[in-house]
Amino acid sequence: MKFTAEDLKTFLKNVVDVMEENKDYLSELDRKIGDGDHGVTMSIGWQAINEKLKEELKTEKDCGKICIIAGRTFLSAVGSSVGPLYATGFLRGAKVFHGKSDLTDEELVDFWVAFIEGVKDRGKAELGDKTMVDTLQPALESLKSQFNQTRDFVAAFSKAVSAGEKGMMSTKDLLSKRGRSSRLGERSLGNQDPGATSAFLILSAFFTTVNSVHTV
Amino acid sequence: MKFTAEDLKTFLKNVVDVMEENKDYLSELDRKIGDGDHGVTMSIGWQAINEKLKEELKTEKDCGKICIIAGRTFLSAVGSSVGPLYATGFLRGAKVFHGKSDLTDEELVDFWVAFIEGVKDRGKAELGDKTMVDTLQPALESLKSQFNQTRDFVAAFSKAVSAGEKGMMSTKDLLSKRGRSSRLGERSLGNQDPGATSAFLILSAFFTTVNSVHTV
Amino acid sequence: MKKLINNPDNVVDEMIEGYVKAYPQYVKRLSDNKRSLVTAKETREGKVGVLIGGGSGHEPAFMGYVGDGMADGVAVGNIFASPPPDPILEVTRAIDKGAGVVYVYGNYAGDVMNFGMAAELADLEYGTKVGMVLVTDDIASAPKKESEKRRGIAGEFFVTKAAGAAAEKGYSLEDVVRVAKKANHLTRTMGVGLTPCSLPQTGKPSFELEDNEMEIGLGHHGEPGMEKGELQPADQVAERLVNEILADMPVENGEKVAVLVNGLGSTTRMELYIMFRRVEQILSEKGIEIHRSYVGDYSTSLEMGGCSVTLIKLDNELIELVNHPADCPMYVQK
Amino acid sequence: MKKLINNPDNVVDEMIEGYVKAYPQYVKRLSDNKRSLVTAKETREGKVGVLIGGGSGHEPAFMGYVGDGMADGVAVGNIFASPPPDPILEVTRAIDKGAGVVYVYGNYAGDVMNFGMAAELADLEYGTKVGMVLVTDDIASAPKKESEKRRGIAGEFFVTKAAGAAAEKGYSLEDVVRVAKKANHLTRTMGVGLTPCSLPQTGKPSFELEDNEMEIGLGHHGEPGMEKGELQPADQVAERLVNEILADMPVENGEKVAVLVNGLGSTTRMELYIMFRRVEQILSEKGIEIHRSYVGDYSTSLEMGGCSVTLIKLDNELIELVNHPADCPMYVQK
Ligand SMILES: Nc1ncnc2c1ncn2[C@@H]1O[C@H](COP(=O)(O)OP(=O)(O)O)[C@@H](O)[C@H]1O
Ligand SMILES: Nc1ncnc2c1ncn2[C@@H]1O[C@H](COP(=O)(O)OP(=O)(O)O)[C@@H](O)[C@H]1O
Ligand SMILES: [Mg+2]
Ligand SMILES: [Mg+2]
Ligand SMILES: [Mg+2]
Ligand SMILES: [Mg+2]
Repeated sequence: MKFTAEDLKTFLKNVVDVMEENKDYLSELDRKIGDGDHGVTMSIGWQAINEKLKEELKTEKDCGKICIIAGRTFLSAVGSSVGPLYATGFLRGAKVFHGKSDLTDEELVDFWVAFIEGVKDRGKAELGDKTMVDTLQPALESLKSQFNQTRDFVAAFSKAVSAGEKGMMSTKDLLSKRGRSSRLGERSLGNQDPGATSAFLILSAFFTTVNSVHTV
Repeated sequence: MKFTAEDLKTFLKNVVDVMEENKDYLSELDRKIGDGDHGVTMSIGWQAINEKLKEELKTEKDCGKICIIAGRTFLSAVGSSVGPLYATGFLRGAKVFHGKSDLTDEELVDFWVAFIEGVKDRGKAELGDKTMVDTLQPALESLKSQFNQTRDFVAAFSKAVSAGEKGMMSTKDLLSKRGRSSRLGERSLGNQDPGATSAFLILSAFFTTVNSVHTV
Repeated sequence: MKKLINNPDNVVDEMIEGYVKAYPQYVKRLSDNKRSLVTAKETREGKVGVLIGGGSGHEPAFMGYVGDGMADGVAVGNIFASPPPDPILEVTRAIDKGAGVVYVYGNYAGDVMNFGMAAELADLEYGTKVGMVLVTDDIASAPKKESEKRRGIAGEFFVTKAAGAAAEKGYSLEDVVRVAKKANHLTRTMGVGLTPCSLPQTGKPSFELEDNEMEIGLGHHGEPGMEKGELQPADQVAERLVNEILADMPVENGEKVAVLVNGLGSTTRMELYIMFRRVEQILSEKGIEIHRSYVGDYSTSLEMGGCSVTLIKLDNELIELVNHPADCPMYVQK
Repeated sequence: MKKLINNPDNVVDEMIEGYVKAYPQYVKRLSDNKRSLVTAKETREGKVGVLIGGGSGHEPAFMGYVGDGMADGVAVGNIFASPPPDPILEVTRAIDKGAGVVYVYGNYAGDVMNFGMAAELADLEYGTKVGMVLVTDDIASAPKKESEKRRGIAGEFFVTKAAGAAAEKGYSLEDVVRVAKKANHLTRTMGVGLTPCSLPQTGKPSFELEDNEMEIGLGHHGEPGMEKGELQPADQVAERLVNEILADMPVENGEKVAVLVNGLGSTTRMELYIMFRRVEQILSEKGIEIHRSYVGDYSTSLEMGGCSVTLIKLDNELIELVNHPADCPMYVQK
């Protein structure tokens, strides 16, 4: 599969759209166990990236630079918890893409490894803490092992998205240990984690992008 | 008719009860055109008088003193607009009753003349300003003319109460000129004045008292 | 209506008790009347006393403004009800240092009667000279040609400030009255209400509004206002209020004002700053200089939602008084 | 949800704009970042800088506490969201007078990450020494044995006061950090919520409560609390809060505390004084001396209804710092 800088920008634009569509849903999840702003925060951050896509990034061909600008823009626009988390993901991923305008399947896998390790590094959350890591970690493991076995990126990423979805669903049954919701104790049970949900949306948006590239 | 200090206290107790019963109604009227506290204020003031009736006034025979204590107690308990108004009524009326423990029909008429003139003096409201004066003034005129013609106090007071009631009803169609409601202009139309209503309740309570004394 | 209270009948007394315990360095109760509060510091012989007061429910007004450079004492009434003459008289006696006492209070039927009776009694019983300053800043409460009928709302803060600063500077009774009346004469306020308050004893909302409505020019006690209108963006609300004020009291290019954007109870400071932002824009477009600004809850109506805008036009004498420091529990200015 | 705002997306920037225009004698914006505010006065060379900040929606916190004796600068985030590293870094650079900068902020995942990143960058890019003080006063947010996980709420006021006073007195970076950490260590807060707030952008209430319910130990951002309970009279609520605090941090007969009864937004001062009344009774029954009291809106959650009680146990060093004067737009102490 050939994945270009244009495809990377299409992925970012897909996330912009999916966050806008899910703004209320994400805020609603956060309202139940947090401070109710997750959808608003994601929307602010991704709209800021969207502005960059329309101007500064319009002609940018360096996938590393695209990720750096995406990460920094998101961080500056939102702060919050997810600012440093997703920004660190993009900035770590940027290193993999440095100077490249066409990406191989291996590089795409390395990107997601760096992205997800970055999130974990920044937030220090463990699997089962009821955070976005519960989506990202299983997705990462599935992606790595499937790709190693099959070398088919699209198929492997499809499995990764499913693993992430399962992880996201699992947060419903978890006691929160990190972030605002951790004070809730038992009362956090039954509610899906907003960050796990936005992380899943990002993974799916990537899969949608890859899939359309692939089938073209 | 013989009206004693005990009857005067019965009258005060009757007002205590009627204000308690009408607390919400009076506040509701005030809520429409004022600050919503008239029933609360009347209740606070008359409950304070009730305390005096149970203690200090229990054995008091001087009708003048009874009125002074009622007036001062009411004023100290409530302040507000009606504090000075009703208190001045009682204090002026007290002069008529000074040193007396049995009251003649003439003295009762003079009491109400002094009471109502006192309210008017204090508040400087005119007939038609949409205040308690719209109840009290017609009642006073009717009381004076009927009593002069017939010398029958009970019948004259009965007429006075009806005249007061008509006056109270008339406040619905008046533009407010005094007190809090005067800023409302046209919006005060259609609403009955709370003070005109409490004044009517006081007059009726007096009539109830007189009537039961009379028929005994 | 959810309130953090005990028995609704005791809210005023319990509030005063808590208040006095919280600020013993500032205020104390007089033994004669538990609703009579005076400054905890000994005031100077020969200083004119400044007395404020009115119904409760407007906190931090009025009792929050007892202290250096503001009032020497306060008489506290029931909620939205003038205090009776007794506590006013007790405070008068306590703060009279031989130079007389000035009463600063809002122009409401109840206050006029009760403060009037207290002043008469102070003169009759103790020979105390009392000066009376009625605050009439609410332009929505009567048209300009009947401005003496207007009610007093948030602008009372500036009138108290002028009187308190002047008294501390050693002005005579006549001069304290003069500057306070001048401050009142140059002060205009108008407000909007978004959500009603409710009296603890009735639990009923003071007025009713639809979700998309606001009450324009409402009173300080939940009295209904001039008109109901559709809820507007903050900028338009600010424009409406400032323009009505400037139509009533023209301020020329180059003249100076102090501004008070006052929250009525439950409106956030975020909203007040957003309102102030537009007020400042309008004034600076007109070349009017803002000498000093006050944004916050200075005089509330329980938990009412909404705000008012007050402008006071300043001459040199008033500038000096506005600049004068103050040290009260609810308002400190260096 | 009725708010006096314009476009919900612009509330934070418009608020800051209004705030800065209202208090030009106190604060100014840095040109590099419109959410970076610093004191308008030139601070002394060699003075340790104190930096505060966090999400907005807590006004008058945090930006109201920039001024003499408190913070030198503030970074303002979106509503209930930590500011990103940029504005923190800009403020750091502006207030570093060669003696380093102390960050005082609440213990939230977002703040920890953003302030942490800013501190790293300040060190890396400019060689600025940064001291970090995490506020963890909310006893309802984690049990005592995990007290390092607790969140920061209203008690941050006292921690900022200690840091700000110490810095102004000329303490070194290490000593400012030491006293601020000590203040945090000796500060406990717990709150109750009666009515929710709503974010301007969603318009949805932050939690749901029945008419007879309250949320006990709720967070500072409308996060649900420890438990829902039946709404109690003020005295019982005060007892619950004070007793939980004293169980967590015993205070002996004869020891001194400062008290903060903080309104969360729409709760009237009347209610806060009534709450304080009972708090004072409990403490004085136990022989605990109240050195100084603060009652009012010090750190809100938009228009949330409810309040919190904070106690800070005072040793001689902290007494001196609490007594130290302060001069900020939203808090002045002589
Ligand atoms: N330390 C952490 N590591 C990973 N994810 C975290 C961490 N802390 C919080 N999160 C994620 O952030 C989400 C909340 O994001 P958001 O609502 O935008 O921020 P905030 O909590 O600051 O309001 C949570 O649902 C959780 O998934
Ligand atoms: N100047 C006045 N003269 C006579 N009655 C008055 C005057 N001002 C007000 N009132 C009466 O007082 C009533 C309001 O009483 P209340 O609600 O107890 O006082 P407040 O207006 O101070 O809240 C009005 O309905 C009116 O009848
Ligand atoms: Mg959140
Ligand atoms: Mg009334
Ligand atoms: Mg009233
Ligand atoms: Mg947040």
